[in-house]
Amino acid sequence: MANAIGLERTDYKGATSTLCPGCGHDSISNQIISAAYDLSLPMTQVVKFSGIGCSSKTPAYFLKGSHGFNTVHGRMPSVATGAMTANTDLIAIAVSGDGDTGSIGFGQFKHLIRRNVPMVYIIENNGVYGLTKGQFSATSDEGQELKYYGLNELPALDLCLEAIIGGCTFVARSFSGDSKQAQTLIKAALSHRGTAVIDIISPCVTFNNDPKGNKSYDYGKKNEIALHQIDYMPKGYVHPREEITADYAEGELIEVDMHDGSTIRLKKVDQDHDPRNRASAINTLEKAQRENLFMTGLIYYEEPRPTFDETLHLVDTPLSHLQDAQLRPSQDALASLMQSFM
Amino acid sequence: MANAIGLERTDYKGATSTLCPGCGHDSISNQIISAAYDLSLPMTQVVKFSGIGCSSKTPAYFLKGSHGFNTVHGRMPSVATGAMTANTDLIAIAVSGDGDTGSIGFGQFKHLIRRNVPMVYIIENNGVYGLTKGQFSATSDEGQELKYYGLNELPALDLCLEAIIGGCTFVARSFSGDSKQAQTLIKAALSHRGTAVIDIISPCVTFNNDPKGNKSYDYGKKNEIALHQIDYMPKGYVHPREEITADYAEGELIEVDMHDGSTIRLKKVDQDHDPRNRASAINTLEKAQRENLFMTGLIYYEEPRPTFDETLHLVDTPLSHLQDAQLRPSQDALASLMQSFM
Amino acid sequence: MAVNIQPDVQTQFTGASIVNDFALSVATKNGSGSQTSNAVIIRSLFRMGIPVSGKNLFPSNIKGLPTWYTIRANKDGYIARSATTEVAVCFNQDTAAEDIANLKSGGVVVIPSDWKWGQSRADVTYYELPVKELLTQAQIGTDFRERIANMVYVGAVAYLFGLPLDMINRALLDQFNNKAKPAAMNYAVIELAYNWSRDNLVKADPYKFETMNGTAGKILIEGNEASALGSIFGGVSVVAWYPITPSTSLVDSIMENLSLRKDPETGKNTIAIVQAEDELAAIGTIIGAGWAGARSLTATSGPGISLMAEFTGLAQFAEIPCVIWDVTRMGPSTGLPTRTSQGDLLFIHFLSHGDSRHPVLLPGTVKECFEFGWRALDYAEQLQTPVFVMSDLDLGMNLWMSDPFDYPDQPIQHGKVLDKERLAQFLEEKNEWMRYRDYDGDGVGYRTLPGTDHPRAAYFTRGTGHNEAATYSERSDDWMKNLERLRHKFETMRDLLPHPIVDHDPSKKIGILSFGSNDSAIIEARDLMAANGVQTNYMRVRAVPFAHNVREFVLSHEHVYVIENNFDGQMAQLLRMEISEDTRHMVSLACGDTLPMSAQWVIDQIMAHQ
Amino acid sequence: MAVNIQPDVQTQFTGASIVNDFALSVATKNGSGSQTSNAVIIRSLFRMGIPVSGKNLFPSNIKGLPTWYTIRANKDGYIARSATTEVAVCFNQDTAAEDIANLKSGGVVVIPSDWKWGQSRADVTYYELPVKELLTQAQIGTDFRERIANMVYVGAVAYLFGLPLDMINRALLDQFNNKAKPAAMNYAVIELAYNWSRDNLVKADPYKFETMNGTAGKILIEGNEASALGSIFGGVSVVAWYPITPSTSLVDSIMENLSLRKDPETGKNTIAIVQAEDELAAIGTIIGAGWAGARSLTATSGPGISLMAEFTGLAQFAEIPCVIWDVTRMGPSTGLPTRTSQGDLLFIHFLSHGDSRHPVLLPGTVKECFEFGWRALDYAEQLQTPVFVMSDLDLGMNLWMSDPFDYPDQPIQHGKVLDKERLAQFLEEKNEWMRYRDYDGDGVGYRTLPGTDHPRAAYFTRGTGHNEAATYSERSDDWMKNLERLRHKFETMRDLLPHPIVDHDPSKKIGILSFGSNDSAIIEARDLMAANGVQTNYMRVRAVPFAHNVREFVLSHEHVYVIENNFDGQMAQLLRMEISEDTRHMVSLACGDTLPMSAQWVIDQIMAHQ
Ligand SMILES: Cc1ncc(C[n+]2csc(CCOP(=O)(O)OP(=O)(O)O)c2C)c(N)n1
Ligand SMILES: Cc1ncc(C[n+]2csc(CCOP(=O)(O)OP(=O)(O)O)c2C)c(N)n1
Ligand code: SF4
Ligand code: SF4
Ligand SMILES: [Mg+2]
Ligand SMILES: [Mg+2]
Repeated sequence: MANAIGLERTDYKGATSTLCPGCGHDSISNQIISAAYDLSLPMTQVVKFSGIGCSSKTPAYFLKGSHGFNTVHGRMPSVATGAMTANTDLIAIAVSGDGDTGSIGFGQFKHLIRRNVPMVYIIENNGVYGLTKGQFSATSDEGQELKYYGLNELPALDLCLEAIIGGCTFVARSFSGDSKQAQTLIKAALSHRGTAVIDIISPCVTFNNDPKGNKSYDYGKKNEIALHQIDYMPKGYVHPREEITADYAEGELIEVDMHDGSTIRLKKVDQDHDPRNRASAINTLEKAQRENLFMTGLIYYEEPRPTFDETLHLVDTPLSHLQDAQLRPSQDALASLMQSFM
Repeated sequence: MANAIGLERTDYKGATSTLCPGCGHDSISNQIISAAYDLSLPMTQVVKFSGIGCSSKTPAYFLKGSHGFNTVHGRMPSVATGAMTANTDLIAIAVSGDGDTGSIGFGQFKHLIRRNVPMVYIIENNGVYGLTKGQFSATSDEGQELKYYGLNELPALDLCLEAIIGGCTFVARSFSGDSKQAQTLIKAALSHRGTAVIDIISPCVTFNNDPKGNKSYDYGKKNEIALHQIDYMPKGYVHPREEITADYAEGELIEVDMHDGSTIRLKKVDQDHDPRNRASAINTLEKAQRENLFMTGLIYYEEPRPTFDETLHLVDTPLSHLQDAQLRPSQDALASLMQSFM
Repeated sequence: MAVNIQPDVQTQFTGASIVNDFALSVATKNGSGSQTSNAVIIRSLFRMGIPVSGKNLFPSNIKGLPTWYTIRANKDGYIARSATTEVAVCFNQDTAAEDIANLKSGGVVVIPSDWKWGQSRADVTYYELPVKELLTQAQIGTDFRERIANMVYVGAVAYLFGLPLDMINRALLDQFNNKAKPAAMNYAVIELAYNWSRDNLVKADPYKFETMNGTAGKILIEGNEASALGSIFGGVSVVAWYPITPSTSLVDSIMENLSLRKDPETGKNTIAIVQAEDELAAIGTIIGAGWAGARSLTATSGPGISLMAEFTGLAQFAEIPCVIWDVTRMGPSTGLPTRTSQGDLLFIHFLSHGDSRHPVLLPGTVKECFEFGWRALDYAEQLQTPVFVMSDLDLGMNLWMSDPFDYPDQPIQHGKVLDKERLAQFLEEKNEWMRYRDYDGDGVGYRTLPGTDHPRAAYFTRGTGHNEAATYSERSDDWMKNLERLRHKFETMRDLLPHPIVDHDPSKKIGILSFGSNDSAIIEARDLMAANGVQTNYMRVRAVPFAHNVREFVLSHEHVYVIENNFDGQMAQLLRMEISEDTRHMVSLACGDTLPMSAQWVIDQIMAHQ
Repeated sequence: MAVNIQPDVQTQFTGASIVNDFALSVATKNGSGSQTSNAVIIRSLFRMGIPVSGKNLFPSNIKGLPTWYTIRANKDGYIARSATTEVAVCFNQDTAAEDIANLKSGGVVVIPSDWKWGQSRADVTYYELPVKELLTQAQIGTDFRERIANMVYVGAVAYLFGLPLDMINRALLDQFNNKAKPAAMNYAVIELAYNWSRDNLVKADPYKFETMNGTAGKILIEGNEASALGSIFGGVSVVAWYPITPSTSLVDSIMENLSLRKDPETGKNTIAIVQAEDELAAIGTIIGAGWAGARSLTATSGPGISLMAEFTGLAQFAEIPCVIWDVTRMGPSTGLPTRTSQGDLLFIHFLSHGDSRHPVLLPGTVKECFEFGWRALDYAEQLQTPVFVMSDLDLGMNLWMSDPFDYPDQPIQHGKVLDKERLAQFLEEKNEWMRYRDYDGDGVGYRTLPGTDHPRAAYFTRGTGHNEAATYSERSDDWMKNLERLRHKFETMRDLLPHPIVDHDPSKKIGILSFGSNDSAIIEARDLMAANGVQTNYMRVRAVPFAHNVREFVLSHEHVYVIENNFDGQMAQLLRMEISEDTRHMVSLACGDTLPMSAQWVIDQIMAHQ
């Protein structure tokens, strides 16, 4: 069935995946495809970015109608920063891995967030280096064992916590096995103005899928605790909001209005969690870490602060499309300059 | 007057500083000198590390009797990691700047902390790049203006918060103008097992000392809020603790026992702050950030977790001092190996 | 040596048979577990005394993409990649058609019977195997099927070309390090396929394996493991790395062999293995370790080398020992991570800005991987500088036949380190000690280690300008003096580092100059050319900067062919840089086709210019 | 032209006076504000029509260390660093003794009267100034004293050597961009010192400034500002950088001149200036920007270049336009951040692992800094590759006299970009579009920009192996084809990039080959040698890879001297790499003494070999 701009879901696909059958990353590609299709994203306006890794290969496997850039290991954020500065009309979807983001790329990840470059930044987090065959990454859980590389005695980085502390205004966690939630979060992220980070636990079925491990598929299926039931309502979604909200007691329902007019609706499940409260977001993550709970959902949302391009005070025309007359000052300008040096 | 190992304070000095007269960094060098002298540190066992910057020049200006390594910009943590792995008997004092740590070196800083490499890591934080003449750094305050480089529209990184989130077990903030506190914190840090981070606000009198700026000397003098009055009592410090504590009401006095037998005593001033409580430490920093308060003191302390070398399960003799017999397996060992490949 | 229990094969083949001289290429899907079956075949051949080599052509992916494993058996002991394939085991439907097309005329195809592979060729022999049926017969559970399917071709190959089953069984047990159960399960399938082949296939090709005596006392090993062992016997004590193909297995095998370096009582390690967060951190760590007195190394490949540029300059200029293994892969950029190349030579020699140059060792055999493994750590401390060792994917990740490795013929060299006592003595004799003064005329100063309990042991290490006393200096004369000493140290390297291996008969007019893993292809090519009346001399360079006889070799021939496996002919460029005489007789033959070099390529190239 | 209102100086000097042909060196402490006073002197001379150049020798620190500013006045228009100093203004007690010692015999010392400077020399003239007293007289507050003390020597120098006060006053006003108050305060002191000198000093030396007509229509500017302006007129739209000496002032002056690129209505910027967190991020940012269609550049120096190695390989292999200015400083490592060198040439040309090579532009004058500033951005888009421009600290941070810059003589070149319409048309004509296919035989393909609203505009950019259609490929043939095209692109550069400036008279036997900021020293040296009967030809190379006539030039001389300001003679090495003929007649003359090159050094070196 065609979406609002007349495209089928298959139009949003990419080349066939070369990942291992069952790899969590492939599910995420599908969730991106579905989200883009549902939102009727114009592919020619979308750019895909990634670093290096199995996860970073995936942009080739979705949205074939969009330009993509598979950059270098861990330094994709800077490339995205440049591209989004050059052309502020673009919609950016970035995919990275836990090694790409948490190990080699950690500095760039944190600085991207600090700058608030507008883009969706998805971490396909399997707690391991897939493409190089199973070494520990900075998000591998302390005490975790791997067949070949043995015991990990270092603490895991919590990329969501790092994002919040770093000033990110949209921070979510999900599970590749939870299609609906992941999809909804991706849509919401695409509606956000600024850097939106989604840390998606995405099992590596080849190197880190032992049910005992926190990043395994079985573990996720068994232990995922959704912080809320989440729905995304595109701009112009019609029905009297009051009615709905009326059914819910105080705090049972949270509605977040995104700057593009869409709305995220969070229905309480059993956790009390208001993503609009920074302290509670941090405490939720700290608790999850302490008690080893796998909590997913929209963890933190903040009124968008200025995006990076806004802090640069650029003309409205994207820099990539300036006329030569705007790019080169006049002959007179040069002449009077020369005078000033005489 | 000579200390326990018969050295004068001047013995702990280094070459004469080439920094600007009045630079906060010079005060910190003096505080390090005093701390080392008071603790009777054996200089030949100490190593000094730094990156590049005015701050990073200072290791040449203290403890001339210690080996020092002025490495490259932002990547000193990895060099220190290697040295402290090679010789676990060394005592490490590292000095860095806010640019060196927060900008180019942020990834290495976070990974150093994650590994918990045993060392004192001092950030001489002036919110500016001194040596390159006054550009903004990642800790420059949002909204801050500089004569030449104008307005900074990006949020400041809070290196203490980053350290805590990253798993650091000793996190303090101080002010180069508060000698006693800084000195005491340096002593305490030297008694800690693991990475101890001290973020010392240290005004750049040449490029960032406008009283309006949060990193200026005047601002610090006027606005410093000490979280507590701090005292350091070396190992074997004698007098009946009870007596003292008796004088203080619940929570008025906190005593922290360091693994080397020394004790840190925190007397409440007017803030309620228990550095042993992670949540409260985070909240204190968040509050300081929100309300723009300049709070100093021991912000967070945690029972030491395993240091990096411990996770490597090394022999007791430092690797740097292994006998050749320990370094090279026997002729037989090779012979039987070769057999296994036939 | 086991006896050949080969049953007489019923054959309709009449012509002369080709024994122990052909290449068998197995095409499968990556991650299907064919390593095991291929290893079983190659090890069995090795045990039969047949000289073998194995070339693994695998994709940069974990599962599903095409992969080829080519086993070359050669009675004359040539172990380079063979340009032709005689036997194609087509167990990957995606590539079957092309694999068959590439087959040498008169070749053999072993393929599952239920597959389509397009046009069948009249000039090759097909053996079709009922894989599915055999697996069902063997009652293999679905989750094992894919892996064990590979055992079917092992059985068929064993029968068709004459691999004794007992050999195979032994090799299997080794593979599963003597775990009887999995070995048995696999063996059952092999035997089944073997018997089925015996009962159903009629041998119609000339290719045969026969027991011989070509591998007695030899070992079979991958270069990266040899490098790892060399480093372990060289006393490496700090290893910092960041995973990257094809260097990963070097550090892996240091871990696997860590037992060699555990304290017998405590079981604790005398090697610290640090997985860094990236290559900048990896080299920073070994620099810190080298500075503090450890013997340190890192292993990486192209992209990692690029990230190590700044730190390499620091180590060279601050004069800190450490060893960097560059197991090269095909670049530029991320390039082809699983294809071989020698493309980093120029870059690592000149790594880092501002008049930086570094010693590069160039092992050409697994034996040299071991030897340079320990020597590099000695050189680093003797020269107080980062020492690069450039291996490559072919040398590092493929199996090579070799003589066993020799135990180091000299004690560990720590170079000029002044401990407490030596420093006292030095001060006694010289009344001074300056870290960067050239006391011995070799450009290398004396260093102390942090922690040395002597009041005058301390000095300050920096990447900024300094004088002999290691104090900061911006003076032109201090700078010049220091750089002149460093240049002198560079000259010292020419004698110290491994000299070329030379076969030079003045009466021959053609010289071949090469380095690294091309050795096997060149040896083979020289023999073949000689057999055809083309006599050549051969110099294999083993280090940069060049020993003094390199120049002579180039200038003393009418024709010199510089043979290397990269795209720009980097060795030839380095040679020209150093030789100002006319070198128009020197031809750069650079392959860079992503594959290990073959003798055929060498011959074709040289003949095209003769 | 202002008239010379110089009063007649009372003099006891009898010999012939030396007019407009000497070097005046001012020694002060860093951060003492002497830039202003020195600028006032040099600008006044320039306005007097006297050809001048200023060389700033400053320490890598902010306050207190020794710094020297040498102003050379030369009636013949030679602006290279002069090897000798005739007048030493010793306003730094720490260096006074050495400054005086280094003075040319017959020279002049201007020094505060209350200083000790060790042995006084009989062969130099001393003028002592009562600095303290004069400042007290002028009632200068303590916090201004240090800065304003420098105005005392301005006044004295003005009197002693003949700088009209009105000139000085004008220059002062410029310095304080017409803020009357500070200008007046400083002028008062200058006048005071001037008058004091008139009343108390007896001129006893031959050195004089006199108004002439040597600077009419000329400008005085620093190379980095010229580069910045060139980039601005070249249409740069994204600048990403990380501060590092000596490149910082290049980006600073882009900021200072941003008004040239603000939208007249909104006042908004058409240039984004991104201060990155390090150099990896800086180059990553300009690569992303270049990929998305911006004209992007970064400016850095040695250590930054080292950190850009990996990304440079990506940009070259994925074929993304961007410009990298390397304003070189003395290395290896952190080296001497405030001393000049040309030591990055080899490294940037071969930057990144695996057969990477890049175009490098080599501006030799501030005029070329401007010209290459805009051309580099054109080349980058025309060649779809990172283009390096190698300036240096001397060229970039010192003041140079030059003809005014010419407005670009051609419209902005965007190279082969297919927007929506052009893509449609392309598909129309060719029935296909493959990103990496060589349609025009120049090795350069056609690219589309992200955001192009055409269903077939998208392609996937990667640093891994790819075929012409930009699809991932591990095939040997795809790889080879791609690298052969890239090599072809490399050859295309030889014609496209700026050709050498050549002065070649076949009758002359000696050829000088050089590049970059050495130009002024070589021009001067050639004239002097010619005057002494040594005739030379001169080729100044302006880009690597070399134009075809470079080879010819080298081979067509009996002696060729390759003159460069680094330690290893990198240009000579590059030349040898490319020229296989006998080049023993080519001598590498590499200076690398941390200072700008002087004509004297050039002459001494060449003569030593003639
Ligand atoms: C500079 C550099 N170093 C190392 C590598 C090798 N490498 C490729 S992917 C990867 C790790 C990928 O891990 P992650 O980001 O978690 O992705 P995953 O494969 O697990 O999805 C590494 C180390 C590289 N490509 N570049
Ligand atoms: C790779 C590299 N990039 C840039 C520089 C130039 N640089 C030297 S110090 C410095 C910043 C120092 O700032 P900070 O760490 O805050 O130290 P401070 O001078 O303020 O004490 C920079 C950018 C360098 N030395 N190396
Ligand atoms: S190795 Fe792991 S991460 Fe990579 S494709 Fe396979 S399952 Fe996915
Ligand atoms: S510039 Fe600033 S940081 Fe540097 S020495 Fe001067 S005052 Fe200190
Ligand atoms: Mg991963
Ligand atoms: Mg700073």
